[in-house]
Amino acid sequence: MFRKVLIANRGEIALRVINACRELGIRTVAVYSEADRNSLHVRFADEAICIGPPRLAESYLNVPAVISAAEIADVDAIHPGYGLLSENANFAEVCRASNIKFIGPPPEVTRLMGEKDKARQAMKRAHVPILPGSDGVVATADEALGWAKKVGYPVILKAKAGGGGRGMRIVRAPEELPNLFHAATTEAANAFGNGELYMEKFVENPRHIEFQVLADEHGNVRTLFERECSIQRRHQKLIEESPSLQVTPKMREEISRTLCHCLKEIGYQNAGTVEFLMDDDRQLHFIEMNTRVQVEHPITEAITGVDIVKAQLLIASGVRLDEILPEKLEIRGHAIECRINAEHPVKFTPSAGKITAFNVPGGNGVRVDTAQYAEGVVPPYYDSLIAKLIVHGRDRTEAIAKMERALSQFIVQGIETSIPLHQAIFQDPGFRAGKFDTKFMEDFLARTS
Amino acid sequence: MFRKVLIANRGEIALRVINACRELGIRTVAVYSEADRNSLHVRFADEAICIGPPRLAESYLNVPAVISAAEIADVDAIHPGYGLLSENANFAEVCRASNIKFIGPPPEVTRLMGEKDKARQAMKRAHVPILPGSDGVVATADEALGWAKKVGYPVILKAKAGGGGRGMRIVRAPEELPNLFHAATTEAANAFGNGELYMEKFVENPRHIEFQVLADEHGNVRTLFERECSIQRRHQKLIEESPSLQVTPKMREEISRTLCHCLKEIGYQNAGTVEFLMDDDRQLHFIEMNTRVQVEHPITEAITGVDIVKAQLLIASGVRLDEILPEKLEIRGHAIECRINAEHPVKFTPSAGKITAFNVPGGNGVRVDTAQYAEGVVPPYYDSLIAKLIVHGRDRTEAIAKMERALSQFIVQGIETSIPLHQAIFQDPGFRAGKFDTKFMEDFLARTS
Amino acid sequence: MKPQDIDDLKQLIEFLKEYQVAEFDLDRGDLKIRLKFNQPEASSAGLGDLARLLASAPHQVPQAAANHPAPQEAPAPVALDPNAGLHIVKSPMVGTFFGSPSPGAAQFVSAGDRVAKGQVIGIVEAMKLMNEIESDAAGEFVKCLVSDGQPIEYGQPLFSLRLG
Amino acid sequence: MKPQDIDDLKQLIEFLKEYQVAEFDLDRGDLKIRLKFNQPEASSAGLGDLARLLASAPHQVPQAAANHPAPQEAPAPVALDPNAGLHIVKSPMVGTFFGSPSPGAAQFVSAGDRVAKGQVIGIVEAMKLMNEIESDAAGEFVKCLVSDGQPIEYGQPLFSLRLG
Repeated sequence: MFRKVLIANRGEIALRVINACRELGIRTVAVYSEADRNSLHVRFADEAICIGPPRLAESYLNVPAVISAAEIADVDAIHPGYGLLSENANFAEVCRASNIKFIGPPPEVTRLMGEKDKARQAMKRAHVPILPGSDGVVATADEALGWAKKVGYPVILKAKAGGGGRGMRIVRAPEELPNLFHAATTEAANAFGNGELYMEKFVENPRHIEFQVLADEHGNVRTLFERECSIQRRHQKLIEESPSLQVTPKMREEISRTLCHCLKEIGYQNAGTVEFLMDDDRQLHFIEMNTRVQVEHPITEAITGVDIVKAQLLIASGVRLDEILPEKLEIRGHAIECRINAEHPVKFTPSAGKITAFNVPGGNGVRVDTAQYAEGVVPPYYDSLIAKLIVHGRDRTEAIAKMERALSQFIVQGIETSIPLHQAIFQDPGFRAGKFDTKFMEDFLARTS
Repeated sequence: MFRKVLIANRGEIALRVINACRELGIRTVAVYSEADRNSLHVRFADEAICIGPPRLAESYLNVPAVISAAEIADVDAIHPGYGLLSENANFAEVCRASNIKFIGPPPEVTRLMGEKDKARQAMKRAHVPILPGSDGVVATADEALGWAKKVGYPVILKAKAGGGGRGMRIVRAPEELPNLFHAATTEAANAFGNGELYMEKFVENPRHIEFQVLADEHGNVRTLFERECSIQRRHQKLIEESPSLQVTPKMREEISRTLCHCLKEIGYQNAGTVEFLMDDDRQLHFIEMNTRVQVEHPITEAITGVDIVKAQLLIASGVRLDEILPEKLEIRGHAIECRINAEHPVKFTPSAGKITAFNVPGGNGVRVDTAQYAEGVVPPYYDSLIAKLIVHGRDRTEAIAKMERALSQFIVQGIETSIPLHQAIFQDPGFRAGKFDTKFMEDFLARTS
Repeated sequence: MKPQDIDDLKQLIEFLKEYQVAEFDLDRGDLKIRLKFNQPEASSAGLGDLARLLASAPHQVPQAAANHPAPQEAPAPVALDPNAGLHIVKSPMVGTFFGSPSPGAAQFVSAGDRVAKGQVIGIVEAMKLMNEIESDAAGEFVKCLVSDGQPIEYGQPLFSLRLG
Repeated sequence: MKPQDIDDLKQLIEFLKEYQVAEFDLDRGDLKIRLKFNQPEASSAGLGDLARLLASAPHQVPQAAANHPAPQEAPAPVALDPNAGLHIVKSPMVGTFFGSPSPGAAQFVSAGDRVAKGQVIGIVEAMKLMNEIESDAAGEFVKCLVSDGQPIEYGQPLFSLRLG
């Protein structure tokens, strides 16, 4: 097992990793920007190193600064958390060159999954269901017209290097295609420095369902079932739950088997999440893979009893999956997570500032992951997620009741938070009945505004 | 199910019951003394009624005030929590007379269990193992000498109406007996208004092990396994865990079967805890039964997945046990609780006052039950328990690591707490190895002071 | 002092303010400066919001049963308090209030009545017992603050008197 | 007071503020200065202890690797700060400090040397690259605050200069 690990992240996920390390007896090194000097991840790490000024590019995204910190602290490994450097294959390569274990898949795999068209082809070869679409990159608008005819409208053009909705265009008719193709390629080139596009069949209002996987460094892969993440606004998830009401045991079993086979082929290692769209016919279609721990991993921890971050650390130190997971994994009860963001609950404007009062709910079946506290400051430079509220009940009804109870006891003063929005969503009959897809938030906001 | 429940308690257990009610859709009524006006149990109840000044006898122990509050709030039921009126059979009778359901066993059963000598005889008849001792009350010192000869020294004299260590005397030789008999009877008479004594064989440094039971109102009884509560100071438990390292599956099974049979005979209803001493030969001996929810119930909730307070509410509303519990109960992992008291960690003097900083630990497998908050006040009138920190790990080793991590992140400023004491206990090799009995704290304090 | 001195001083004070200096003394030859800034209330603004939130939370009077009149709101903040300057008799117990000895009977007291200390001015029913509420002071009865049949809690204001 | 005096005073206060001085008295010849900063703690008595606790938590410098000398403590409280009144050059990056161009070579600068703005006065090694640290001011070199081979973090004080 590692002796000392550097956590190249901030906020709740940095604290989450610190906790896992401490519970495994691993010494922890936090890095922080000047804006985070008084953060709990700094306070609760064994050591802490300031790596730069507040701006992300000069601190948390500053590879030389992070690596230097790792070197002066003499760590064995770096845990990247999510976001920031976690899916940066170059960073993983620098770690390797510096003889520091990067806790995640090898850079080659991260890179493959980062090139969305190639990931799609890899999944297709392994018989993971994918949406009809182009075989790899579509070079010209003319070529795109050919593919679109074959696939059938509507189609969606996506950036090969994509993410976050940029470089994407939905095309509903051939005459729209040339202009949209050029718009997408230009946007992709600006956003990612790579204008290459590929094409997929466009699914109207799908559900977003993802599978959690764990793979060791000895060729063993297991899935920890799925998460339902359709409650999102502009590709930002707000509420996640597990299991999904839409996934039958048979689907779960089949997708899991296919994924395990596929990821073994690819040489996947460590934790990862395979994202699918579910269409109206309840068919799942692969869209992309996230090669790191997911924000919403605690709901899977709740229903499986597996500590995913500890599993990451154990896997990266060479432990075999059968020593980490019980022989038989079962789904126990139902878990839901609300992402508590520092933002206006209606206008969605970020709300940085000092937290003047902070009461976190507790009690049976309630988990809070946060690095915030009364008198803490939410800096304006970073992600607005300030806490994750996770509940675990014997079934979805109990989990919903628990979440409503917990939300009402989660008091944050001094800044605006998304708590009132979450409370409103939990009142929605459609949400309560489990009848929703990725269009839910748009409709909900239109109805309630 | 009840429509509205009054919670005749304060602090963390009041909030615990409020949470269970809210999650079951039951309206809640808090009662409070003037000292608790700004307490979270008042804030988070649907309604709240001030029932008197700070002194316990004039507020929380004031039966007419509590019943009046229940009447004006028009509740269906009263949950008494633990302590206070929870084992007061007269209160349960007044509830019955007022047509308010008392959430607990019938007053006759509470009264039987309150008369320790009778409870002992009832258990004996049902073949629950008890310590050798007198058949009921010992009227005179002479009679006591006769019993002591039969039982064998050392013996212990206990108050029939006893509790909290008062009216107890250990007798190691016949010549000591007459004086100790008179001291005990006088103390018992002063403390409980009843000087009657009974006698038991005295076990040197036993372990304290207790079984959680649930009984419905249709004659069904189940046990939820045991808790190990030997880490105590002057009969005050400090740390509890479940399962006990000392209880084998066979013992667990046998004691459970006998208890279920016995409590069915007695007509027990609702939640209860049967306390045993374990001697050096690992034999369990019944000592007494607590006829209410226990402070340390959350560790049982953690390893069984059963919500004990919800079970209490469901049972009291007439639901059958097989609708509340899964068919097969299993022990999952290991849970430990630390009672965080507002007291000096070395001198044990109570520490009332204003809490100036309050950071509760969170994350995977950590539960905090508390009604305290930053800027909250610990009044000098009541019990010093301000929070319960419960951890749940896959095994005892993980639970210990988790507790150490969580204790280090539990920050309370403004008052003294037992957190440093807990941290020191968790460093103790004997504790870590599970090698301890009820003398542990005495030895530990002697060693460390 | 020359304009330049004043300017300098202004600049100095601005500077001191910016740096949140509370007090400042300077004594040099014939120049003495002593300066002390107001303690801004703002410095503690926003602290301890939770405690204040709780302290100011609306007092949740129990929902009246079907046959009870709707409960009154908790007393308004002091500035608007119509009872300002009056003596308030509070309830010594939880229960249901009655202003007359029996249904239909005359009220124990009416506005303008002289009330003696110890005089019965109301009843609180608790557990079927009628508990007489005595005035804890002598004076002119101004107003009953609760209505007949209203559930009341310990310490709840019942009557206002003008002392004397 | 001369402009120079004001400037001096400002610099003093800036300095005091930076070092969180609460009160300050000076009595030197004919000059007496007494100064007291706003204590945010005092006005809000006891509030926000956690934030303060964090702000005042000892700065955890990384444990040096085996071949590194023990890291220095974070700067001592102001009252004892030997750097009072001096200009501090801080590290622009994380890495390992060296005071000479190569092992065994002479130090870039020694106490008493005149240092020009932009002059190289040390090296921070980061990811095997030697990054020259230039002085961001001109003045007299007083002291190097870190030792050779010491791990340093962003913003860590490296040198003190007497400006001018």
